[in-house]
Amino acid sequence: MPSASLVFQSVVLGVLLGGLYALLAAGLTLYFGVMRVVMIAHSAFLILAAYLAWYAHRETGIDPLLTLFVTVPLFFAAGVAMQRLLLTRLRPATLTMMSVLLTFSVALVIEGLLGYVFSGTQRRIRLGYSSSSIEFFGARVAVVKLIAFGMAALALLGLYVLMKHSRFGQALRATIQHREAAQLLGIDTDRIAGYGFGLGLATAAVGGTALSLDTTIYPSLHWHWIGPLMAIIVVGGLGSVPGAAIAAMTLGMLQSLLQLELSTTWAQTVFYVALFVTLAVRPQGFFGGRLAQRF
Amino acid sequence: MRRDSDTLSSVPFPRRGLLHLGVLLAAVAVAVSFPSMAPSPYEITVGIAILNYAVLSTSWNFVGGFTGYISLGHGAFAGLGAYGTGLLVVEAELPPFVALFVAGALVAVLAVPVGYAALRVRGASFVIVSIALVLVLLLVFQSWASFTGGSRGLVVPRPFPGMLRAEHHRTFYFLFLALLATALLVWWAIDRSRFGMGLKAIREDEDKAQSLGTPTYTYKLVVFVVSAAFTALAGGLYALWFGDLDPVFQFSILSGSYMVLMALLGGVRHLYGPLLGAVAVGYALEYAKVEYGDTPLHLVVAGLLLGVVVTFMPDGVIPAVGALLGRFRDSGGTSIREVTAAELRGRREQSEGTEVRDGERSGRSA
Amino acid sequence: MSEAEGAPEVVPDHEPEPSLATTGLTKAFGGVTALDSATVTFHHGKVNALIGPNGSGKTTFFNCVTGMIRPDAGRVAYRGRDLTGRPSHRIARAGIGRSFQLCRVFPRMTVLDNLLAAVRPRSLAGQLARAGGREETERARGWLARMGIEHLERAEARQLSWGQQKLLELAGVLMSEPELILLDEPAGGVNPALIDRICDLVRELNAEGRTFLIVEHNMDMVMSLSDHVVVFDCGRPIAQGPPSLIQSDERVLGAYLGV
Amino acid sequence: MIRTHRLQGGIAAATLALVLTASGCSSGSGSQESSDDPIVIGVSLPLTGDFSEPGKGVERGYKAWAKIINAQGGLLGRKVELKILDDQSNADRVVSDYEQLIGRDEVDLVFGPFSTRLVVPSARVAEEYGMLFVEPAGAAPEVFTQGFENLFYAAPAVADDHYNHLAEYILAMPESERPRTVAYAAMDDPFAQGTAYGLKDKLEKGGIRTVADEVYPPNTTDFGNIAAKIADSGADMVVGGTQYQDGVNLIVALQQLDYQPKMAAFSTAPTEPEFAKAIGNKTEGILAPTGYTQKADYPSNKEFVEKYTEQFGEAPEEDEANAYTTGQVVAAAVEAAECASQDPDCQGKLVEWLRGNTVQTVVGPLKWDDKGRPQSAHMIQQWVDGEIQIVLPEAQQETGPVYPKPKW
Repeated sequence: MPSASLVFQSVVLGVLLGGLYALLAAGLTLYFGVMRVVMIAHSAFLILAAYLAWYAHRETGIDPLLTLFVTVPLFFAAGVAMQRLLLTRLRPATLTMMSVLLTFSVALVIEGLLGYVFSGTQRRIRLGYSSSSIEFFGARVAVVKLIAFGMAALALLGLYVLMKHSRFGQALRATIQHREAAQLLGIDTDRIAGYGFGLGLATAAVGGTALSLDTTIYPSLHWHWIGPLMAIIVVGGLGSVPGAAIAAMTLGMLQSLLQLELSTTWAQTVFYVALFVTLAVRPQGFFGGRLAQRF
Repeated sequence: MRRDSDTLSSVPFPRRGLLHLGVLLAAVAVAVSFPSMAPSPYEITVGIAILNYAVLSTSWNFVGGFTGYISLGHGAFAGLGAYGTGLLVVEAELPPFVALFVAGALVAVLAVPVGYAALRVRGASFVIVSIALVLVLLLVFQSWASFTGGSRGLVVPRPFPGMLRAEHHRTFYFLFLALLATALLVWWAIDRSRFGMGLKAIREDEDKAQSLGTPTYTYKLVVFVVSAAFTALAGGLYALWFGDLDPVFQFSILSGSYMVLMALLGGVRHLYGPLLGAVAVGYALEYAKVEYGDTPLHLVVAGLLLGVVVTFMPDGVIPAVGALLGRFRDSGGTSIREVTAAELRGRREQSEGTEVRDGERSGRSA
Repeated sequence: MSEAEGAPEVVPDHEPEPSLATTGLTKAFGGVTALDSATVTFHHGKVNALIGPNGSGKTTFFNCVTGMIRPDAGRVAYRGRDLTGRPSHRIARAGIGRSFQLCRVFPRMTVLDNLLAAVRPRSLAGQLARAGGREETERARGWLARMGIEHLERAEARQLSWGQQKLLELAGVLMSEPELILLDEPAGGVNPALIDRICDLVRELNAEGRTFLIVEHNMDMVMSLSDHVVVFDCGRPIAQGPPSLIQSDERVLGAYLGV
Repeated sequence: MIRTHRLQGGIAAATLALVLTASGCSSGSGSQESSDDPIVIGVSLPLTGDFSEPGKGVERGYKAWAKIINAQGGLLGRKVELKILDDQSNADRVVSDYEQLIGRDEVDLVFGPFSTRLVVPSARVAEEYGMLFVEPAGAAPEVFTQGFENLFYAAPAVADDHYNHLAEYILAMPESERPRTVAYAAMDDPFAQGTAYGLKDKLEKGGIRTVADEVYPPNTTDFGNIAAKIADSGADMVVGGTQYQDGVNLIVALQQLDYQPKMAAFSTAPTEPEFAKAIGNKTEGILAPTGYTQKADYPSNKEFVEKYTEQFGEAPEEDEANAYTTGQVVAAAVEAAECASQDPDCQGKLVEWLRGNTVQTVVGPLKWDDKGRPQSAHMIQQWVDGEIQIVLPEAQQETGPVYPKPKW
């Protein structure tokens, strides 16, 4: 039986991990919401952002957090471009299936190019505060993990405010809810979809930078992320940002706690078990809206 | 591009059948005589690799081609077939080829609950489940080391212990060829059946098909299971041939995506599409390895190829080439016998209807 | 039932045999109630019409009774048989065929295959049998001939004009041998000549024994064609009866004109 | 309709053409022996993919060996030529590579690839074609239990035995001083696990308790939870069955939790030149086994270090040294048997000679048991005063081991 302090430590780690999952899953949810697209390349962009942070740090020694000022706008633009130039080319009838393949191929290209440019070596940013930690009610929390969590939480909060309280956010939510109806209201849904896509990709930029602070990165790492993220958006209910956030926190915590009794590998299966159970029992997801019913 | 189902609506004339038969026999003759023409066992192993790809992508095409559901996780079934066969031989001490078919059957049974979860809701969830299946099986087969051997791998004993390596390759070449022939035959049989007609209707418009009385869910599930079983047989045969299994290589997203690439490249609506795609991609992979071996650019190439196929010729090369040839023949052709006067009139009517249809389409896509 | 089966049984006007009937059918999307406890009965052997302003729940009604979406509450019955919550292929097999508002055909199948895909084999052997046997091909050609599009049988459906696609869709529905045919805006986007053609077809097919339920905005068509009209507003029936009565009903005028 | 079947014919023809070109492009390098012909040595290495980093190290080692031996006039008076293929860290490819090298390219000799996962399948190909298979990287116990008769591991010891000197040292301590509890964490990889569990077996036999035993997959990037469990166990000693980056991550995660064991041993990572910087120079007292040291005074090692440094601009590490050792072992056998070709007699003679003889290499004199296991042991190094130094065995030590280890 694990000690109470270990359990508490795991809970803290679970929350920190869940925060990052929540941010990234929010991005995936946005793509799905606006375009009905499962964006396999999301985690590849995540790793790309982490590499950019690492590279900038290695070359110039600047703090990886500063790269956000470049990567966030860059990724936003890339998202808009991807939606406008690639996804709109696909036939609406087969959009969902073909977009998976298209984004999958984007992921392969990114992975291949990262491997080509930076080689397959595992990389890690070395910061002065890498191994420092602070005490938190008896649990030790690494400073870098705390920063990563803070970034994720801030980005999620920003996203929330944007979606709830801005005109753009309203248009975005309307587009997600009911595209035809949004069009009738005079919303340029194509443009909104593009921005929604850009916003989703921007979360990958934030997430990637956060990720680079505390973990090793390598080109094929994105496969390690995409599975849990997809499971999260299904469990949360496809298209529901709050659902994704709740599912992310829950599953992140579960994974962390399961590691107490199981090996790391077994603990990771919690995402997939949750995915299969959700689809078998409640295909629309546990926290989601009606969107999920037909997808 | 017309397929066998079109013969339904046309009067067959014998010359065409003979030509078809001739081409088929020639292809079979080449395939059968290949091992004896190969200068070294290495060429046979390349042949086996391509045949293996062909069986896998043809098996994939039972789901992808008929129903239009894209599975990125068929590598999971191949891996299960391989490990199932290996474990049945090692643990249950079944004879190798009995183990192969038992493993195929077990995977088919397992595919039922997977299909149940994956096919209940449409589209996106299916893809997600297919990818998740590979990832979770990788974790399970790595973790459950006491049973699967974990990352230490599983060694599958040779089915023909005394056989020299070259002879071993030759034997398996023919076994793979036989499996490919079976898969193609079954695909062809489904393609021309009412069951196949229902599946194709699902691919075109699932709601509509169901409203006409097609039990879409059952149909999808059945063809999913058939596809999984063939994929598992290919994986199992591979295990018997190759001998060394490692979860990392058996449960790989990349191998599943190659199946998709091959089938899509060749043309999912065509019986020989995946086969052609497998030959092309298999050959290209071999070439890329020799020419650009020491960089990860093969991933970039595969990604770009997949992207181009998806964006510009989602029906694959066969229809694209067919259309090109068709245009060529139309421009120079005076003897296009199959275009009747009535059809020409139909075409005129179509062009009149174009405007309306475009309006309709944008309406539907909205 | 096939076209050879002759005239419908004579049912006295005062006591119509029920065809499709719903009780308390309710469906809400998010906060919007599309169907609000709709109780309605249609008449067997007749041409029924369902009318109402945009957004009054007609299409949702169609989708609920054909199993495309699950109602939140209420029951659906066809000739006394409960069909509530059945999947749409079961409902099709119970003898109910439908067309779609924006006409749906299988775009990349040939015209003939579009019909052959509507054949419903009953046995396992039937499923595995080769599609397009002589009998069913003949039957399909018969329907195409009746629609006047037999010359297009080898064209892909997407190559057809809008009107031809409408006819093809109807032929496909007929191929699946329904007793009751639900048509969602059969005259939508169609030229007047074709509307007449469709009206004639409906009359002929009704005379051969098929029941129709038509959602339509073209009032001339509804009034000339139907025996029984149900008017929907805000997700529930507000009036029903023969066309002559409906035309003068105040509530109907109110619903349409906002009076 | 005619069109359709023309097309199908075309497809068949195209298939035929592709298959024929695939088979027609073989060009063997010839197997007749003459003193002008170079001796062609076939190798497949993971130059891309998961094992590419060590794979490239092994490639450098092989290249250094070929350059040095050619400068000395080659083998049996013939130049040696390496034919290196990339297996993309993939078992399918590695097998197909050796099929190609042996079958199509008809190389005279083969060297082994990198990583246990790739060694076993490729050794089987060589075995079945009757080729001698000396390999630089398959140290895990599984490699030697497959019944291979032509396989030899060109390094001092198999993975299980890497910590032998450390185990002896610990068990020789007085009971009151030695660590009482140990936490193990090993990557799910036959080599990495082999090192940790080899030590575990020996310590458990000596009565030292295991209080944590974690296995993590190779793709693990977040070690927070594993570190938490180890720290919570309060073990006196931590042993990591690690490769490079996971070792760094694990150590950083342990440091984040301020876990201070009395002894800490990790395989591979601490011997890498980047290590100290990677963990922020908090290296004090970390132990690691190594099979090679640049400072070893075996005659061939001085030449190797010097010429390698000249060729590549930096000193060789363990992977490079093991590859070089492979070359030395094969060369010794070839010189003794006076032949180098695929001829079964020749390969048989090579194998037989290695069975009964000792070879002088850059990692010391090597001889093998009947399964191909080398019979020497690894040295133990420790970070002392900001430098990694050999502490065990005593005969080779540069400084005495530090115990208990200072805080990190």
